[in-house]
Amino acid sequence: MESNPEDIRAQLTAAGAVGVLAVEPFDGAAARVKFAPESAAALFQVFRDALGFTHLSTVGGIDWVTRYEVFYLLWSDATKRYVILSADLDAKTPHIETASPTWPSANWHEREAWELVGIHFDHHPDLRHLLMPDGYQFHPLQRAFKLHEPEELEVKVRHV
Amino acid sequence: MSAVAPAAPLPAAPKPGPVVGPGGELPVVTNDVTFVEIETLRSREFLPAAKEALSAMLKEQGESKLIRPVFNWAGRNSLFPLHWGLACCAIEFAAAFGARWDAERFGVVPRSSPRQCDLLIVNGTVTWKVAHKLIALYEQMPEPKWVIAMGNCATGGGPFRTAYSVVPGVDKLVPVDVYIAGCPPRPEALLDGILRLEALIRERGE
Amino acid sequence: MSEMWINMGPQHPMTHGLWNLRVRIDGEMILDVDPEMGYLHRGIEKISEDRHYNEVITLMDRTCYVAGMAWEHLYIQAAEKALGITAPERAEWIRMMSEEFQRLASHIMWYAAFVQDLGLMSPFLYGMRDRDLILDLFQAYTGGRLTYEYMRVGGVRNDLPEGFPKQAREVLDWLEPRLVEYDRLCMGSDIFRSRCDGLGVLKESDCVRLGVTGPMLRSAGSKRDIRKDRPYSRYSQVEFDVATADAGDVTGRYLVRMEEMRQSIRIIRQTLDWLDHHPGPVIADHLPRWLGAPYAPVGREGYLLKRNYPKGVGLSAIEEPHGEACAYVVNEGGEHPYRVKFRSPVFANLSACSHYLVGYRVADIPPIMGSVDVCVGEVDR
Amino acid sequence: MAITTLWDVAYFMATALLGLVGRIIPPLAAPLGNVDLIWGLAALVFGAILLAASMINTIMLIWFERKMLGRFMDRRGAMHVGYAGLLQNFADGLKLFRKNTFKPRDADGLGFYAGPTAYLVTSLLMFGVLPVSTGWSDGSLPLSMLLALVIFSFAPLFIFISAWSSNNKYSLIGGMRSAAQMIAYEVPILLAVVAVVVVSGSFDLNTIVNEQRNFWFWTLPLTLAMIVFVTGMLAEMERIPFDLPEAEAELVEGWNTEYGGMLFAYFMLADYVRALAGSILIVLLFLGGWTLPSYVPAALTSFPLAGIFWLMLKTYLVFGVFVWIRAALPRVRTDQLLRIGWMRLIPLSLASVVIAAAFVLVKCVPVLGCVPSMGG
Amino acid sequence: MAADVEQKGRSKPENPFLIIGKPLATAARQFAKSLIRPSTIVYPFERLEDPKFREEVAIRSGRPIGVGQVWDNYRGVHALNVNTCISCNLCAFSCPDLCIDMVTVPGGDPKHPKKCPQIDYGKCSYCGFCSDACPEGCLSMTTRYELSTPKRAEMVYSPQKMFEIYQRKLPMNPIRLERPANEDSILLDVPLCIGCNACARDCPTECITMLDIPKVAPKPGEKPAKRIWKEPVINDSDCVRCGTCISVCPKECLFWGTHS
Repeated sequence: MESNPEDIRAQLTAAGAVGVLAVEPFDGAAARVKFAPESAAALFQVFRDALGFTHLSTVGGIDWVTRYEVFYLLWSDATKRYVILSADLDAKTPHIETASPTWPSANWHEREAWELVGIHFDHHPDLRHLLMPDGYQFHPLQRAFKLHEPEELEVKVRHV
Repeated sequence: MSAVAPAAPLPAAPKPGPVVGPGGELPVVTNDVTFVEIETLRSREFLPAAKEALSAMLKEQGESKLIRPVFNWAGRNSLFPLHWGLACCAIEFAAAFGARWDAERFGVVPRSSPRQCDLLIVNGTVTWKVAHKLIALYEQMPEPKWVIAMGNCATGGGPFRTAYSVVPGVDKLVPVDVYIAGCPPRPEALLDGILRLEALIRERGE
Repeated sequence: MSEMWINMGPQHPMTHGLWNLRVRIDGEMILDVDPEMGYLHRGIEKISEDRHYNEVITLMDRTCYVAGMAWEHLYIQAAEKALGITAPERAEWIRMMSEEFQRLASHIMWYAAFVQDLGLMSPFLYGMRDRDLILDLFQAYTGGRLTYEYMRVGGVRNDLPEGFPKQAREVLDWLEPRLVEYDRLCMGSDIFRSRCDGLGVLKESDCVRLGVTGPMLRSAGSKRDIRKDRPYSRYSQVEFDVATADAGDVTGRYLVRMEEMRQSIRIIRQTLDWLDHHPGPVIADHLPRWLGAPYAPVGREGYLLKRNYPKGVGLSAIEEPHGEACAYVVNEGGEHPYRVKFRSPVFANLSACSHYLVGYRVADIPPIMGSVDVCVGEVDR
Repeated sequence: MAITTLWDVAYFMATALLGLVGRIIPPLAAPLGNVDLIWGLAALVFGAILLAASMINTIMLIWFERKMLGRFMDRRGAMHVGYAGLLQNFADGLKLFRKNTFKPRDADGLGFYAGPTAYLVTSLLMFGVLPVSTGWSDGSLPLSMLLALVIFSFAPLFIFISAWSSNNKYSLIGGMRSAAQMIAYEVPILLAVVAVVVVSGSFDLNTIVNEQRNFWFWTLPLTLAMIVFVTGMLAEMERIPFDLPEAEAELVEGWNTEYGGMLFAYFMLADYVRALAGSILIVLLFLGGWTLPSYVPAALTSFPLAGIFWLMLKTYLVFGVFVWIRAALPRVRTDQLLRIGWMRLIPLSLASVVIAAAFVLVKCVPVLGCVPSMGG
Repeated sequence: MAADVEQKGRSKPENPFLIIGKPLATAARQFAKSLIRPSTIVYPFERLEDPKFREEVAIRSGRPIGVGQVWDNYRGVHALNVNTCISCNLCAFSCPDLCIDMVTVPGGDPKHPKKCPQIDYGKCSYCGFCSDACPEGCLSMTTRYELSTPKRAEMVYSPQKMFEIYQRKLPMNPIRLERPANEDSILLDVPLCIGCNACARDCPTECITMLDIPKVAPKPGEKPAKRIWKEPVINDSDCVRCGTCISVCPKECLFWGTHS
């Protein structure tokens, strides 16, 4: 339960992880690990194999307007704690290596993050729409996408 | 227009004009009129014929003062709703068929096939993705048929009406006979709505 | 007969919600499955960004409509962490009791739907009947049957009404023999056993790999339960056992859920005892204005931004009736949360469905998917 | 002339009708007095009465099931349409009659319409064969039991035809399951019936019933056969736990998924006609039909319509057992169903034949003072 | 610690002849029980909100039917006492679904028309935030839930309609939220205030008074400030914290805070 970034940092160093930018304390998790998106694939392996975070809870994205953030929530059965991985992505073409070879459960989470936030996951096995219909062109969870009250709207049914 | 066409500047700005997915599942936006394209295999064939047959039958019945009330009585006392759960209201819909409220008392028995139903109870949020399926189901039901919009999402989108994916009211897609307010309505409120529909059928003499 | 694809959904008695399972079959054998989600995608995460912190609660009840209390609890914990607020002790215990009641109600709902899929009609009605009693209790202290809007940032809306513990104990006394009855109806008959044994098997290693949590994971032998492993609320102060099974099949999931119901009753009895002897406030003393309703609105939109309010990020995880649920709330100092992200357990459990469906028969789909306990509201959000 | 049988009623009505016509149009009086003509008209009247009676009985059976199932499920069932919901099923039927009947575009026209019609008609034929009381049907059919079983086994053919012609995948799977299931369960049913034939020595249902006056003795050698027969009948009627062809959870409504309106009403009606006929068959073969054991007071069997009363009472009790099973048991799977049919029921039915034969050989075990008169 | 349910649950049925006996016996027992009185509520004639009926049924059937003795908590249709409504807007502000419109009702003076909430039940999610926020207790939720109508427009309840419901004296939701002990107050950013009187004019409870403040002589070299030399003083005990003054303040000089 207690945040313990030193332990994570020590373990990462021992495992020879590259691309770790910062290990911050985080309430409710062992640490929040900031990493460079280029070294994602290798780091995922380190976290799963060396640190024992075998379970990927979720993948999410945040639109910070000037940049995107992608975060991964991991859980370790052995030490019973969470850790958050987080990477800042470029605002123009946000993309990062997929985590689904490491954690197969990332498949659907990444599909969701791609379709709602607009973060592209490279080498994803099946990156297609999950929640919205095929061909939907917007990414609703981006800040620029605003909701508004529906006005009177006429719907016509057209048979094809 | 709801959020299907946000005015927001986006990195990959969509071209104006119809937005059609491969399955034709997206609402098409042109000049504030939303088309829902549906691909119904059977409905197109039988629908005109069905309407014709029904009107002929009703006309015939209209001449007979004896038969028409009998059929009206039968029709309103044996409403088979479609066994279809959309969202939260579906749980209360199920509870209404549970032991405590037992909607079967009124002859209301859910059937799984739309062919055997008279009543479409829209019990939950209708999204644009499911809109054309809803219309197809409605069209697969034989005449005469009725629609109850159960709960606020079906009535007017409810708390989700501002969302980009939600149809703000199922009356945009199919004609609604009775609205039931509630979020979700109690099972009693659903029964009340069904009784209201029965009264309505008697009133209209359908 | 040659192979064919059939669509099970979005209107199909098996789905228990709004999704489509596309199945490729050869005769009665399943060769491939392709779930199609999103028919109930209501943009809850997006709408939350336009709402005050307390107003998000109304969405939480509707996210998972069979486990509203659990989702309220999940969100409230994350929001409290993000805002730096702590709830009083009594409120925490009431929350814990509510969550366990919700688990009980959700599992009974699961039982009712699951046995109905197997063709057993009467347990469905028994289940709905007994669940209504729990909903009555909810109604007695929250005012709602499914949508409670009970928890608030910094506590809960109101204290338990007078006479509530007595009624709650009456209901628990009524439910305990009912659970035995449920077991007699299902495990007592050989037909049920032959329908469920050895179906939909998912081994523990596969569960972990595929992100499957909750009763599905525990039925495969794992003991992971957030309530034990990472105790939140006051779960460290109550006694209960984690139910596990070995086979990881439909029967195992059935047994785990039935045992969890008994454990829930055990926890509720302990919380009721605690609540009897510890009166106190149920909501924090001083709450900031930007929470929104019901503590008055904040006035003009956006005016808070020019003042310095604390920022923060809140992460919470609970053991929802379906599995591990997480919430991630980003507070950027405005009156609305900047980003809300939820982890739905059924989302992950369903994403693995090709692993536990392929190779079985068409007739096995209802029991297997029934044992997953699909709640589409939280999958699509 | 004392009117004691249905034939008498029909003959009386035919005579009266023709007499009336003869009275109105005197020149026709002589040709209308022809006995053959009266008998022919009497046969028509007989059929009409039988049809009406069986239909009303079937609808009451549905009501009975709904109410009883309701009590099993701790609820009330239909209760607001008519007194205690007695008119509910009539309302359902009328409504379905009014509903628009249609054919899906890609369905096969002939099969789509002919399937349900033939299904209903063949099911109704059962009532022409089953005797309901002494003299209440033509007792001159020496092989009436075989005929009844033959008519009963027409059903899978028509179900499969209508399922195939609906052009729906669920219907097709349901139809195939139905065919497989019914064929699998024909065999144990026939073997169980062989046991009955061995004991009674006759294929005539009237004789079989009359043999059962020694009621208690009858049940002893045939207990096993009865269990097999009832299980097989459950499968033939497609009721839980063997209602796989209509398994709601996986195959929306099974083979009648595409049917609505009156054609769907045909299916529903035919299902319950078969349930009624099957229950009557069980009563006739194993439970004494319209007779009571010989040691009960004569007053119980001597009031008017006593035979039909006892028969229907027993029938509804047997059907009540089916409802009880439906309330308490889940559905089995196709392979399990076939395994039960081929690997459990057939050996059991063979055993029942052997047991029955052994009893016939031993022949003279007096039970409760009854001396069996076996061998016909 | 972990309760392995595998061993307990998976044992084979003891008697092979009774493989279907247990469920049949259970169903039969339920049948016998419900022959006397099934747990069904014959809805239009028996209602759960009737406590007498609840007791009677519970005693007859021997099981807790409708246990919620505090059934009045149910959040149904609103009742509005138009007479005590102070038009503070709090209900409309606190509505998460934006289904409350403030509409003019007769009875106010022409300068300050009286506005009362009008609720669209096609949007309302029955969360009760509005009645919790209502400072006067004039908007509360009743136990009435039957709201089916064939017309969508009939689902918009005007203040008059809700007043009719109020006059019917239906059971009201008895749990009232207590206002927190030390609430935030409305504070004034004095240098920004121009003394325009907007807050005092629009305050629904009239708890704001404009007090004269001594004129400050302009510093040498500066023009005299264009300022009406009054500033609002808020009576905290009368204030209902509706935030109207904050909304109308043209200079954004009022804000939430504590006096300390």
